[in-house]
Amino acid sequence: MDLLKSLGYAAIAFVIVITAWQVVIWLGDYPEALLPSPLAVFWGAVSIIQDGTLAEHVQISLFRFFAGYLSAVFAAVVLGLLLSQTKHIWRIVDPIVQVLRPVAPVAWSPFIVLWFGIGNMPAIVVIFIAAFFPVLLSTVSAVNKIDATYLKLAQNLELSKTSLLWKIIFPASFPYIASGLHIAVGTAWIFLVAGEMIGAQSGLGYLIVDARNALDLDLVLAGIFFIGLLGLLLDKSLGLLEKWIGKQWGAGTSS
Amino acid sequence: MDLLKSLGYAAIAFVIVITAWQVVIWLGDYPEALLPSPLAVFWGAVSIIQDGTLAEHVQISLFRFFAGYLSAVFAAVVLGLLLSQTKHIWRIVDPIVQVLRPVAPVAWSPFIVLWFGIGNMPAIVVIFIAAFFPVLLSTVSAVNKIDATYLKLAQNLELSKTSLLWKIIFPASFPYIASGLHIAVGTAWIFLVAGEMIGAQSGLGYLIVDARNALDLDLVLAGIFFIGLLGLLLDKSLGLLEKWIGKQWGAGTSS
Amino acid sequence: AEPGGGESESGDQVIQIGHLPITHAAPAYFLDHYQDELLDDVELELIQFNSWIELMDALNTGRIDGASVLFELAMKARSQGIEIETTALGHREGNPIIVDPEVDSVEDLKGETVAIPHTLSAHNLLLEEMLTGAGLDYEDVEISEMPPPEMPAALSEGRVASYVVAEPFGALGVENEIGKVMHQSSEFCPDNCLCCAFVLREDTMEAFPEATDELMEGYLKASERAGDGSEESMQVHADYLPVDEGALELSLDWISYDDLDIREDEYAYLREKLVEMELVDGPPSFDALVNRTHVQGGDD
Amino acid sequence: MGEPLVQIEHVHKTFHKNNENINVLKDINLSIADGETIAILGKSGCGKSTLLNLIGGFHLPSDGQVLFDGEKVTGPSRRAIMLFQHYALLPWKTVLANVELALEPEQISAEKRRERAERYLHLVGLSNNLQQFPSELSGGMQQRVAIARALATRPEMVLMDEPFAALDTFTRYYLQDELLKIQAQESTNIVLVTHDIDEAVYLADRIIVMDANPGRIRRTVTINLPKPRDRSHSNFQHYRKLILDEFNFSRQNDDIEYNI
Amino acid sequence: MGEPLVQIEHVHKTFHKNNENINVLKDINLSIADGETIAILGKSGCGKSTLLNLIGGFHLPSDGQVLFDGEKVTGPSRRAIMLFQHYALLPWKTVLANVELALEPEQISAEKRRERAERYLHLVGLSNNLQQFPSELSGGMQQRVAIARALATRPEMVLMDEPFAALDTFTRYYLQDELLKIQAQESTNIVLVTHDIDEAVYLADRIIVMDANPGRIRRTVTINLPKPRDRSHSNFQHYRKLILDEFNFSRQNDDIEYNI
Ligand SMILES: Nc1ncnc2c1ncn2[C@@H]1O[C@H](COP(=O)(O)OP(=O)(O)OP(=O)(O)O)[C@@H](O)[C@H]1O
Ligand SMILES: Nc1ncnc2c1ncn2[C@@H]1O[C@H](COP(=O)(O)OP(=O)(O)OP(=O)(O)O)[C@@H](O)[C@H]1O
Ligand SMILES: [Mg+2]
Ligand SMILES: [Mg+2]
Repeated sequence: MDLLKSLGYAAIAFVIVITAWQVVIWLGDYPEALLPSPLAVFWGAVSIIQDGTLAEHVQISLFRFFAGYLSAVFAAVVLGLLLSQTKHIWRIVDPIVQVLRPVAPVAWSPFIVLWFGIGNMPAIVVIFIAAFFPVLLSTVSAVNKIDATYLKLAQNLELSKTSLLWKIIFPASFPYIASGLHIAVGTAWIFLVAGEMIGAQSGLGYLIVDARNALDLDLVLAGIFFIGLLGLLLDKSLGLLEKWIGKQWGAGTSS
Repeated sequence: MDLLKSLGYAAIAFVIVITAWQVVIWLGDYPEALLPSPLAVFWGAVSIIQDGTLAEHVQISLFRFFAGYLSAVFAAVVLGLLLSQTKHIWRIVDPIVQVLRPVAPVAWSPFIVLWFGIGNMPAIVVIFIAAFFPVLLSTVSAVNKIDATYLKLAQNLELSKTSLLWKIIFPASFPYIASGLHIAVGTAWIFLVAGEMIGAQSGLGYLIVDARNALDLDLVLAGIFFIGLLGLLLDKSLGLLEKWIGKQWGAGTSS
Repeated sequence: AEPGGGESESGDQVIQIGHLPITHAAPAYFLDHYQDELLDDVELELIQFNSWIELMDALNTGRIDGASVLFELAMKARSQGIEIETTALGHREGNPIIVDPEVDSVEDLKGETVAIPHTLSAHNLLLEEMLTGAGLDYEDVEISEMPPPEMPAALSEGRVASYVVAEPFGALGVENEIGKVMHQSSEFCPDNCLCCAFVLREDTMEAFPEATDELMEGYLKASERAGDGSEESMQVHADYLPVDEGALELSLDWISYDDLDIREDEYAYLREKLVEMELVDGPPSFDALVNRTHVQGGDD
Repeated sequence: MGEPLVQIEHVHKTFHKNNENINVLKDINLSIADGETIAILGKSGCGKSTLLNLIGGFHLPSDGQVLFDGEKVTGPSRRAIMLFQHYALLPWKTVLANVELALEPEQISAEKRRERAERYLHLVGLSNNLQQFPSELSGGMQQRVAIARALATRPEMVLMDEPFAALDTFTRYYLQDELLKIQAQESTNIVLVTHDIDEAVYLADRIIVMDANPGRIRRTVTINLPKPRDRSHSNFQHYRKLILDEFNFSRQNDDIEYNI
Repeated sequence: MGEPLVQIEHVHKTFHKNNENINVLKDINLSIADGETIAILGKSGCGKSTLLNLIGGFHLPSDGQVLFDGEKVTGPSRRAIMLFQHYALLPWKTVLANVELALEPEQISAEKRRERAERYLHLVGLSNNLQQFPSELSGGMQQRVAIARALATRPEMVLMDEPFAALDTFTRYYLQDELLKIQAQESTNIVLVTHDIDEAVYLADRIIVMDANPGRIRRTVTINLPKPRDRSHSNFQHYRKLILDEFNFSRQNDDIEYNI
């Protein structure tokens, strides 16, 4: 019932957007070539769905996304856990991370090509870079946020270092890490598309660039719509996962 | 003294990175044209500092950044506060935001040109889009996180709607909003550079693309370094601002 | 959008012309350089873009009054209802096919990636001619679209095995020993491979007919200076395209600015080709797009 | 004691949660006279806070009605001010500004407002802390600010939901004494929710002992002792034992349940 | 009572904070015999927790020494288990797994571990909640799990820092009774920090009353009453009054300070 309600609101939103869009076209007197009408975009969307172009590009984009994102998450969480255990090393790594993080992943492309060649790898590496730093930082900050009593408890019980890391620190910080993953999924997706717009020959970003090159703005808008929709789905799935983990691991407890 | 210590660690980090880099060059036997040496990059950096190129591009990038970021923050916070007051409207706006958010700002460029012309505006609009959605969402979620007792208190005291909004809801949610602003500053900076790499004739992103097209990879790396450094400075400044506001407005109180 | 860039401080009509940093736009550069001499009541403002598509966005939305642009792109835009006309060519020839030094024949390109500036370009048509001429299929190579300035870098990084593009990027690749010339455009479509055109928006032309006439007159005069090969001409080229002397000379060897008229048979060939390659559904007729009054008026 | 200030008649309260109806309060009848201090005592979850919220108008009854000064309660109002357990001070405003904010809806000049705020802060002994922020004060001092804020609006009634539960025993004792002194001066009606037997006996004229599942009034104990009371006097102990017995805490039963 | 289990000799504790030295404890001397239950009572901030942490080895003294069973304390150990105010249960583990984790460092088989964990959970009456998660339990039940976990390691001493402060009065009373029963069975030494006078009198053999700024022992009160005690008995009231007087809470002084 809640879902139905949400869908209802989404439907209202949809109608409002379409109407506003059409009104803008009428009032602004924009030619179809500059601002396609909702109907044109709809037929554009239908055409790329029917001829399979969309499915193909979506598949490629999602493959790149998961390959880059999952490997980044794995590397960043493990590294984050280990680094946060040794304060000195982290204080050395931190400034490096801080300077690398604000650099747009695409800025590295000449070097990505040098080491990773062409094809899918550059896009995957771009996603990797986009996801790696936020997850690393959120892992380290999650570990630092752990309630000190857990650590005191472990000391008191004389737990071994490995038990401490895998049975206390990792699960205790996981809810925060998960919320870091959630944030990173959005950024990574945006960068995938941006990355595909620059260098790739396939994927949703390329679909947009290609349509734009052919001056088919209706397909550009259709592409944007599907990018938004897929991004939303990715985000919601991770949100659900996060909630589920939160429940599983007793978030909202008084301790 | 704490700062000194941090600088010390940063210096160690710096030395390690430079060494590792040089070792990679020696071991991998990469030609200077593909992977410039630290020294080459250093001289590249010196050259763009001395001839004023860097200062010019930095100035332009920062101008675009602040114009886009500040207007996005202003618009998103005000809109977020108002929208979060009327649940129904927010539930209609939310799905629109959710679909628009995962779209890379650069994907909109054909339409940005249509409405905002050429020159600085497109880059500013890209930043605006990059910063707007995260700040809007964090504002709305900040308002929803407000301790319900504040609202009960306002009801009890029969405060007016405007007092409630500006004297209770806004300040109560500000610490969370500020942390949203902090996150957005990083993303916005990354997108500025990515945006300038695609469409601009100036700015740090352009500096990189231009150097890359001229096969001056030493300048590319120098550019990356300055982008990272500036991003770090922006982030730290906002971090300090956030802390200061937190202190000012009594975060860490028991209430 | 309002046509024209408004009036300059001195009361002259400002006309904004978009271009890419390529030798093919040289007449526009020369007009800009000599505008005190060649233009009276018009002020030319050049606006440089990085890629064709950004330029087209600005042209289509009326942010600029005209541009030196790929002929095929102009056709597509016209077919979509954008009201522009081509008033002259930008140049003739000057489109080499640059390949990696390892590549010796067209057959070697099979399975490799080739960069072109745009599918709607002479370079794409050229590539197709070359491939089919060598008994290959167009699908036998990977086509990669990228902004011209990016191509030498892409070739040196091994992202592409070959590129076909406007000058001076071909010459740049040769000068820097990144690649070599395999063929020249003249080998495939002698004298009728229309490449770059000078286009103007119809709203500008209608609003400022005198200014348009003056601009075009100046443009044609400027094109003569661009191609005269004098020391001074070389210097102007070098001012607008800061590439080293060798590359520039090489470029200018390949290119000519003599005859900028657009002839019907050349145009028809282009139309056929675009339809055949399924690049444009209904290309505009010759009369709808091409405006020869200025070129021919100059001849009269 | 005059005519009842608050009259609770056959009040039921049901909450809906996860498609379930939780019967929280069942047939509550209670009238509170003007000038009376009432303590509501009961175990966690028995509905004490719900009852207090009903009086304050923060919840509305599912059945029955609550009358305040003869009028049906339909929402919160300045006539009955709630004192929250965690004080609900605005951390971004100074002590003085916190109290002034409460006076904003009254149409008085800024000076009058400040004057009144200062007067009540003086009453709770915080004259020297006007410009401090809540975070710079101890828990006890914060609750005093909240008391000053509540009183400054000159409400007919102050509703207190475990006002001292977050404080340590010693601070709590001091504040209880404070509260009695101030009440003697301002003669405000107080309804106090607590699970501290001593607190109830020390402060209240009448103690409402509640039972849980569903919440209902088990017994009403009137404390006939003059105030201020002596915590270690035998009369005090008498009432204390009476209530302890009500909850079976004087060592006689050993069958302690295991479902706390 | 045999030879002292814990011996605190001339212990001082100073914290450094913002370039300031805070003198928290000054010249503490205390010995705790085997079998004795000690309550440390004092106002907030007087250094009770610090003292408990020194005994447990979580802090080290700035001067003087703490001996445990004759050996100098240099860090936390399984011989003295701390019971935290907010229980410190791991929310991602079941009740049983929480207790089992505590037994991990002992070199015993998995079955033995489970057996022992179940035994102690039975002792605190949670046999039916083995597979539940802490979040599914009430506060009182959570603290029982923590008690079971502490006892399952068979420590020589349990250190409790306001173990029942977060619970309501009624739950607290129940758990105090529980604790006494278990202690009688397991004969564990307990050091208890509290600011609840009743709790101290109800549970302790000896009460250490502390003063603040700097924290020091003001007085030691030995409670000579058999356990279990009756909260409303006059003997109990005698000790209660004695301590209330120590803190000046029996109505005789009216000069209440304003700096709580
Ligand atoms: N808004 C609500 N929605 C659903 N159930 C509620 C709501 N408010 C309270 N309850 C339920 O009503 C019952 C009584 O709650 P109430 O807060 O009145 O108890 P209380 O006596 O104040 O307890 P405590 O001493 O813990 O504060 C509880 O079981 C609680 O879960
Ligand atoms: N790690 C620390 N660094 C600096 N100061 C500390 C530290 N721990 C405690 N203090 C200070 O020492 C004093 C005593 O603290 P402690 O926690 O022992 O008091 P307490 O008696 O347990 O108080 P409470 O009843 O509030 O828990 C306080 O003033 C506190 O601010
Ligand atoms: Mg309550
Ligand atoms: Mg303490």
